[in-house]
Amino acid sequence: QISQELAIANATELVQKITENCFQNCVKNPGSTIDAAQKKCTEQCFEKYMHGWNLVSRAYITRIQQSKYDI
Amino acid sequence: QISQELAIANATELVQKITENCFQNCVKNPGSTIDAAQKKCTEQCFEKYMHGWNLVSRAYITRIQQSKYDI
Amino acid sequence: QISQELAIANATELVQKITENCFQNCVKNPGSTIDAAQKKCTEQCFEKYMHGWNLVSRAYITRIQQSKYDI
Amino acid sequence: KEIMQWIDSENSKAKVQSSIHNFTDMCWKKCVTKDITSNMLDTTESNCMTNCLQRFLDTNINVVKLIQAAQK
Amino acid sequence: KEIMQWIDSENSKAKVQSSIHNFTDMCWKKCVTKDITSNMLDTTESNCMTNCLQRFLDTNINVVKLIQAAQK
Amino acid sequence: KEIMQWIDSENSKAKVQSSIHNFTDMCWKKCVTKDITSNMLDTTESNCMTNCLQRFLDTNINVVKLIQAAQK
Repeated sequence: QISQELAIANATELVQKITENCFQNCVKNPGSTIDAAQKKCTEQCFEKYMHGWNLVSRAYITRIQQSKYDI
Repeated sequence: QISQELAIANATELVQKITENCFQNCVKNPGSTIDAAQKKCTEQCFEKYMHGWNLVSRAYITRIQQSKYDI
Repeated sequence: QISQELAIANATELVQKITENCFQNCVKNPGSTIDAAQKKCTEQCFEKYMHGWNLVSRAYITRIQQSKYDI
Repeated sequence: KEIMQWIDSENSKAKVQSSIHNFTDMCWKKCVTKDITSNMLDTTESNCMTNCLQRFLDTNINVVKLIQAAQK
Repeated sequence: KEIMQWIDSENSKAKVQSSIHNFTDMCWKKCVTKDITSNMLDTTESNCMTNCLQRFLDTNINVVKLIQAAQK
Repeated sequence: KEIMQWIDSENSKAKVQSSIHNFTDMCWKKCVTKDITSNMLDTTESNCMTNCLQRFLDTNINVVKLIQAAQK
């Protein structure tokens, strides 16, 4: 059950970070709706952020395993 | 008693956010005292922030109630 | 034992803040290694930050003791 | 059982309050960028605060949908 | 009872330490904006750090007074 | 005893996950500064993300060494 809570916490944190960063990147002047360009930007930003998160995850885990380095 | 703690936590958090933001807005170059202009700015900033906090509170609570949307 | 945990928490927090700030101050464009200039900058930044932390600690503790002011 | 419901409701009140503080802080930094010379938000600032909150919540909903689609 | 006092005192030590970390971080970002070329704060930076802390605490006191006045 | 090990391992998994979120967030802010026009990181951004993480960890190790040396 803890593992499941961990997975949920992880997804929640990811949603929060993506929302915060992509809102800053894509909705610089918030208007009365999300327009088509902002929506497209958010979708691209979402995939791009996931890409970055995967890069960082793999590199960090590799580094921990190689060096038993623990931050 | 929890409700009371909640109210205190809420006031404490509000004081902290207002202090941080109004310090950044009003005391750009901290000197050996708070001068009259900085004090006036802080008072205006305080009311202005409360105004913004009220706007956000009402809009967020309305939206939660309309859509049962839970962030 | 709590006091010891407090000391460890304090050192951990200090390492984290120094790492974050000195990384931003000294490694503006991260490359494939930390070069000599970035290493020297980090060492200077470390001592400088400790200096600032000492200044703030002493001033804050003096102020608490004088005024029984508790943030 | 009643006490558990009451605790749940207190917890969700605390979460809502905490979200309101974070949203206000974020939208303040986005919308109040001029020197402060009045104790009220002007029309531009006040529209910006409301739109900032609403579009942030829209973005949050979009991101949740995108992550759910990605997990399938 | 003594153990409770001791726990209280440990808790308030932890709070003071945590505040010191946050104040140092905030004032560092405000005061150390040039490239780092020395292992000491220069006079301008060091005055700025101290004034930043003191004026932040002054602002905090002012805000507490304003919120207390507003609640009446 | 086994349950304690399992809890420890869950806790360290949570710490690693939380660090990954913070590193990604920090490096994103450092490396993705242009307007977003593609769903992939370009080569510059992607190298920047990896180097940002690695040099941050290097800096962390250096700072730990410096604080250990200072405590002697």
